[in-house]
Amino acid sequence: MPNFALQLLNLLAAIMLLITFAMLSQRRPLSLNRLFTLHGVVLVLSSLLVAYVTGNSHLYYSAGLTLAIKVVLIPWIIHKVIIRLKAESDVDTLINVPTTMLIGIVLVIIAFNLAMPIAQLSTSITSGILGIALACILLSFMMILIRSKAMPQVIGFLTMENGLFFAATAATSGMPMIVELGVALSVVGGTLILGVFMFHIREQYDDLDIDHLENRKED
Amino acid sequence: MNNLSSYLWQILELILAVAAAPLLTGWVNQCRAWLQNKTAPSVFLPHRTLHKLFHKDSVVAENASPLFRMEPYIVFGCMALACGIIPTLSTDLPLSPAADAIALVGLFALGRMFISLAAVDIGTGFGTMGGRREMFIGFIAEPALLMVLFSSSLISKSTLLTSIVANLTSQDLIIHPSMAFAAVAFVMVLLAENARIPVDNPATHLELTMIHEALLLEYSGRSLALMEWAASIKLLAYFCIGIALFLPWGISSVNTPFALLLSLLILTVKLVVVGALLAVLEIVSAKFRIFRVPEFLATAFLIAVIGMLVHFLLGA
Amino acid sequence: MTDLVSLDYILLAVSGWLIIGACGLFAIKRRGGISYVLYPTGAAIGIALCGLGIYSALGGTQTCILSIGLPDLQFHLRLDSLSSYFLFVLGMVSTGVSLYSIGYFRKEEETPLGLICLEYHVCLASMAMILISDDAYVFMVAWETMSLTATFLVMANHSDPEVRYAGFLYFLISHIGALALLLCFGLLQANTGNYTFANMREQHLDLLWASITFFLAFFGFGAKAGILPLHIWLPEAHPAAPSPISALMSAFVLKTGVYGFLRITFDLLQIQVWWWGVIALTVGLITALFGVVLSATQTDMKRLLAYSSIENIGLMFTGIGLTIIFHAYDMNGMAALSLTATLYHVASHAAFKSLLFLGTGAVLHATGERNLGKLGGLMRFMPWTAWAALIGVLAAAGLPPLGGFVSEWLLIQSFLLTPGLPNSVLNMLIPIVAGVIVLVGAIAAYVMVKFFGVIFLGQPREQKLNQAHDANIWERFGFGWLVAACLMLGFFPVQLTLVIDRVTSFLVGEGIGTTVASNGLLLLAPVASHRASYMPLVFVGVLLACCLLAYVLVRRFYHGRLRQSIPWACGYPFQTSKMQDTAEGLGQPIRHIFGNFFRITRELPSEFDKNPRYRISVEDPFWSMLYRPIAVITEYASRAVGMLQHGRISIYLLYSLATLMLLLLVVT
Amino acid sequence: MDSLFLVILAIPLLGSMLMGLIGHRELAPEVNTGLSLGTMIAVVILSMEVLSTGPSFAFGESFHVDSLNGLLITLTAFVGLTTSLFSRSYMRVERDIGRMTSVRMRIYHSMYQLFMFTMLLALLTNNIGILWVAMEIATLAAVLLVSIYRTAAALEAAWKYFILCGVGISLALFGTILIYLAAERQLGGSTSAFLWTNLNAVKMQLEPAIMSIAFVFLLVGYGTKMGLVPLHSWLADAHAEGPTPVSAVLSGLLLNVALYTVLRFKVLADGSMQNGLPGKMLVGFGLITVLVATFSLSRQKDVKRMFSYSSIEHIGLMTFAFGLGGPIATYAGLLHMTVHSLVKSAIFFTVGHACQKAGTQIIADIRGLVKVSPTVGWGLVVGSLAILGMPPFGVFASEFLIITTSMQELPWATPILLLGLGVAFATIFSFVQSMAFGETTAKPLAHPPALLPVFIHLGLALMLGLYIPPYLNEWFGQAVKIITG
Repeated sequence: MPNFALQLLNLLAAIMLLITFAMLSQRRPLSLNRLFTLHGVVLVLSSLLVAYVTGNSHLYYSAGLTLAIKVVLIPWIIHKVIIRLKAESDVDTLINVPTTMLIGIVLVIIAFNLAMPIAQLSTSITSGILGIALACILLSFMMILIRSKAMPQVIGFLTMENGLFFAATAATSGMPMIVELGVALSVVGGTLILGVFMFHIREQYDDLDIDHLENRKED
Repeated sequence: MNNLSSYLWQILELILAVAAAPLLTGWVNQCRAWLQNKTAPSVFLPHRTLHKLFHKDSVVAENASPLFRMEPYIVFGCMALACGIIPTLSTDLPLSPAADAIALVGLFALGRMFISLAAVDIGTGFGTMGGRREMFIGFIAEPALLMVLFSSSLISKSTLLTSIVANLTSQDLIIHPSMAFAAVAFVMVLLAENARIPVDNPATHLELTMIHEALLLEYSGRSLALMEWAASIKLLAYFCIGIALFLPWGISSVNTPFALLLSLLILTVKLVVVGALLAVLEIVSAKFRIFRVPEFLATAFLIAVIGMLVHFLLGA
Repeated sequence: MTDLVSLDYILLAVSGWLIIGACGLFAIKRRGGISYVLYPTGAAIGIALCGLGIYSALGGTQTCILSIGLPDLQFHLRLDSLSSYFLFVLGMVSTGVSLYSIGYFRKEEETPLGLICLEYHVCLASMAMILISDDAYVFMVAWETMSLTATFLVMANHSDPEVRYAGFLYFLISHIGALALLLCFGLLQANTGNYTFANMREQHLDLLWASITFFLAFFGFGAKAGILPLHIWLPEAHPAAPSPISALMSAFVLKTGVYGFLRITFDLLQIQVWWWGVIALTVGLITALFGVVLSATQTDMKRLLAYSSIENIGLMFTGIGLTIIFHAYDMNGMAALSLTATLYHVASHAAFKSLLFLGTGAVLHATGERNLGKLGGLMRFMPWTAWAALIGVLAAAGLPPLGGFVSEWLLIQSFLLTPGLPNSVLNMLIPIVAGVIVLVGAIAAYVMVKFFGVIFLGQPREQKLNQAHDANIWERFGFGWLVAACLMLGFFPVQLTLVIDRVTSFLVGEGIGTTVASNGLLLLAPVASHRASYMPLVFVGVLLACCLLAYVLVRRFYHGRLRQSIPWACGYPFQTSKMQDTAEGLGQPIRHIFGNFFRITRELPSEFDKNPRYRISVEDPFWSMLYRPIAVITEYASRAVGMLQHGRISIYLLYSLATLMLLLLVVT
Repeated sequence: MDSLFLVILAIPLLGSMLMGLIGHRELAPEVNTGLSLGTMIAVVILSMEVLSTGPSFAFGESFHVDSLNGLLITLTAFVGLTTSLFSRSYMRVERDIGRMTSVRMRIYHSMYQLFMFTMLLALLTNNIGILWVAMEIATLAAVLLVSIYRTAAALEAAWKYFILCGVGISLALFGTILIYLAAERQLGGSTSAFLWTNLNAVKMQLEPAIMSIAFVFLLVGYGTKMGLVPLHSWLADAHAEGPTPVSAVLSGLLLNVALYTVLRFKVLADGSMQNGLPGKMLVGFGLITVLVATFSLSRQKDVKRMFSYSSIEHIGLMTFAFGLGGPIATYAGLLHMTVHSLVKSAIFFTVGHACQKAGTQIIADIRGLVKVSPTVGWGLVVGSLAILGMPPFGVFASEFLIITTSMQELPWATPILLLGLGVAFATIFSFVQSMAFGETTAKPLAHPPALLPVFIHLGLALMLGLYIPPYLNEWFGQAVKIITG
């Protein structure tokens, strides 16, 4: 694999990580959604690049699929839902942003340390990519964890899926088509269901505040 | 040796003991009277009393159960049997293996149980109280008595009174310190079991303090007579147990008329002496409150235990 | 095999009981069928088992394997003298109880009669299975089935919360015991992975593990038998259950604990250590004393009997403890003697305690009262019950010439023999223990006077008692059988001793049978005829002779005139039935002496009281000492765990993240 | 062979579409039962063949059945069938009391079939990627089923279920990717690197460093669906708020499937790591799970919630057993899996009827079941006793084996287990007793309760406790060989 392409891939990975951090700190749902779209775009680019480099034809399909779902469909749905539910207002995080950042950095370090041995052993093209993918996953995990509203949690969840996809394509130079299809399918299904859910939650308590969803507990 | 004659002698002894039992009571009362500077009644007063009672109508409470009616006979039977088991004159008794010392205690307990049940039966306040106290004293006295029997059976390796006696008489005179303790304990138990001062006053009818009298309260006529008789047999039985345990010398081991006559004399002497001693004991001591009695008997128990420990420590 | 050996017959009996139970379930509402067909059949099986037990106890050991159970651990069954003896006792008790049940289970209990019939017979069958089981699995299965059915029987009248509570308590404690037993078996097989008893007999555990096993067994079986401080369920469960059930439980369910303890201590464990015996003896003794003292203070007739069962179980464990001590110093002759005493007591207690419980059942049906304070004078209205109860009472009081006395006598004899022990401290202490045993026996007599006197004698304390009706004919049959058992046990000790001889020689290697037999069939001389002897028949004969003689003579002397009148009572007028001594009153001396055995709460009326009431309640101290703290601790733990379930989804996610990180840390 | 697989998977899949259309009709429940019956028959035929001819593949190598998943598909199809029987009367009552609209009936029936489909797919597929997809879809279906009442509680439960299991399952996907990474070298970067059979063949060469990390991700991921403590937080809510048939299948089947998945990966991880670490992890999880679950029991007020905690406890026991490894423990684990599914679903059946009678799920308000309807009451009592490990039911057999084995393998763990069992016993029995006995105010139902399933299940459990038929024993034995390798 040409050195240049590798650097390009690393660059994309870095951008991805950056976007994830941005999402971690982003308060406004709509812009969060835009960032998510951007995230998707980077994902598409990276898989195109890998496809081009490895000449692995089905990765083109998977890139197209990702474009369709993660860049067009899902952001659109989310946008609609946000507008419909008037959930544009700021979402305050449970932990303040600087702390979040610090924890995020810690997570990144952990991720890299975890990925290092694997990457060395792996035959495939990448070294740091896997680490970044894992970092994205952990960061979005974190994002779900610290948001107090339903919508950002969903977005965080989807970002996690992105991270996984990135790991799948970039790190392993593409999983078999059937699997990716299944994964994509389930992601769409999930998003749809979540969309429906939002409305139900909204019906129950007229906002999307997660605090309402904390009544089932051992008292 | 279980030939016919021994059976005959057995029966003879039994009858003799039963018949002579009231004499002992009479004797003790006589001594008491003397010691109290009263004019003493005759020794035969108890016999006369029995005779008189037997000739009276007996009045039975209308709500008395059959148990109440049967009870005097049962108690009398128990005490008589006891006399048959205890070696009074000779140790060659065909009846003695029927029950050893422990069974003897059981026998007395049987009698006590029936007495108390009968007392409870009529359902008057005093009767139930008496029954309660009787059982209550009984269950503290029994362990003490058993401890006494233990320490003597430890020496002679047997719980059969006859073989204890045989054992003690056969060997030449050894002082068993443990027996001293046992003797003291036994006397205390004897006082309690036979309703003597300081535990109970056979002469009083002050309702709240009486035990033995409260049990007989509802009996009259022949039943009362039987009960009183049984009581004096019991006293005799206890004396004989004591004698058998602590001064067995003179109890013959064979059933020849001469030997028996001799031992009868010796026994009489012993009884006279012991009876007098009992009287003295009763005179010098005052009656306890009912709840001092447990302490009294507990002391007896402990003394017996100490006796046994002494037996072990001195390595007999 | 072509000809049936007795083990097969016993399996037949077991399956017979199971079938009867099933029929009961199908005929669930047909009272007549259940009463007049099923229970009598069950009783017949009981009689058969009784005979079989004796027969096979004298016969040899038999084993067989049923091809059911776990694939690598099928049902192993074994019939040896120990199990045969207990089978005999089971047969004896169950016959009486079944006969009685024919008459007892007439009016609809809250549980349908058919269901009770099912549970009752399955309980019997499972107990028989316990006795013949020869591997851990079938033992546990039978064991738990017994607890299960017993629990449901206890809860037969479940609308009363106290009854439900009692059932729960019983089930819980016996299940905890069962868990201990599971551990115990796990240790016994010593990592061979083979759970047959045969294999366990092969294993030789070292002292530490043997001791742990022993104490696990002590705990587990003690929980079933009602050893302190695990007795707590017993005084709750017995009053709650219908009387035949209380009878069965007290008479045999408790005994299964004794059986299991004997089985493990002397059969499966290859070593005995003297201090095990000391501990068993001490605990047993405390149990006995505690039980009898508390029973003396009870005011509920069935609670009173329940505590007295605790006392008797205590005596049995004392005997076992002594046996262990003797066996550990391989003085097997004496071990045999004390073991004989214990086993004899198993039988006699089974007989008289079931008799007494059945008696309370009749009283309960006649009056609907369990509270001694509301009974009295029933001997006039229900003579059959009263006389039967009288026999039971005499036996329970340990008085000659009945069964209870023989066992106590043997026990005391074995204590008298301790001076032979090589351990001087024990030599000095154990005779004192004998003293305590006599004390227990004497207090038991006191308790029995209280029981019989307050229920059957005196004047009725309530108006309604005058309508009390006596036990019906079938119930009388039940009484009759058990009365006969009590008398037999009292009159023919030698014969039963000869049976027990096989058991002891199987367990401790020696028996007193030869010595006993050498003195003829009338004289019971456990050691030697010159050391101690007891001839019940002669005893009774002479006693009766004396009584009759006295009777006849008095009548000859004297015209049989007799006057009826109101009680004299020292001439005090207006003595009502309320002035009789109450149950509390009869408990008073005991409370006075053993005050620190229990928690007493008094309610003394103040002098300005309009209607003054004096109330005193005696509580089992172990509640506050042991059980409440445990409950509190568990409660605390569960609250702490509850904190985990916080409701916040972020917290939950944090859990997963933390877990993930932790595990990653572990693997790298 | 292919056709058989096709039938097994097609019936529920098409069934769910069909039900989506007609699920609200009067006869829909019967159709639902019919579909499950069809699946059942096909599955039985398949597993018979497996028993006779041994493991086999279909559609190339993408589907694979051996005695392990043969056992589980049979169990799944069977419990699915009985549950559909139960839900006939249950759901009718629900509709009568207006908790189910016709739309919801359609969703319910369709999702029920879809749920069955995903589980069968997850069990039958040989491709760990597809396995993941199946689990994901199962989650989605379950979410819809749990949230079907649309109450606040139901929504919350479903939401938590979705988020927690979604996150979990994503972690599992990462684990799957890692395994793919590890397998690439031996099997080349194609579908073949995803096939469990191939992976199993080369498990010795798989890179331990990667496999260990992968196994952690998979364990945490699928462990969330198993309800291992501390990943269990969703489980009680989901069981309590959904319709009872759903609780039954969640407890009885989904947990098994998740456990099965973990087992498959444990086989691989054991093969490559060779240090028994996976087993240790499972043991640890098992112990913690048992303890926490049992101690949580006593604070429950909702009966379904309580029994879901008991499910957690039993999953913990199974995990512990499989963690111990070794033929006996594994055998016990499988046996426990089977018996627990049977008994627990039976319990949920009775609980469902009980709650409908009493009109509440609050334990304190349910009283005297044996009086108002003896069969339901005694069914509940007997079922709970069975689940508490009372002989002679099968649960006791498996627990006996587990405990006795652990006494040899890990003596220190045994008292902990027993403590847990004791506490569970005390709590559950006291609750059940208070529900079954005593006075009552409950009223009889419009539709007769479906108690046939209950007694079939309990009967089977009873049989397994007293007598395990040889062929079944043989079957278990083969499955054990697969797991222990």
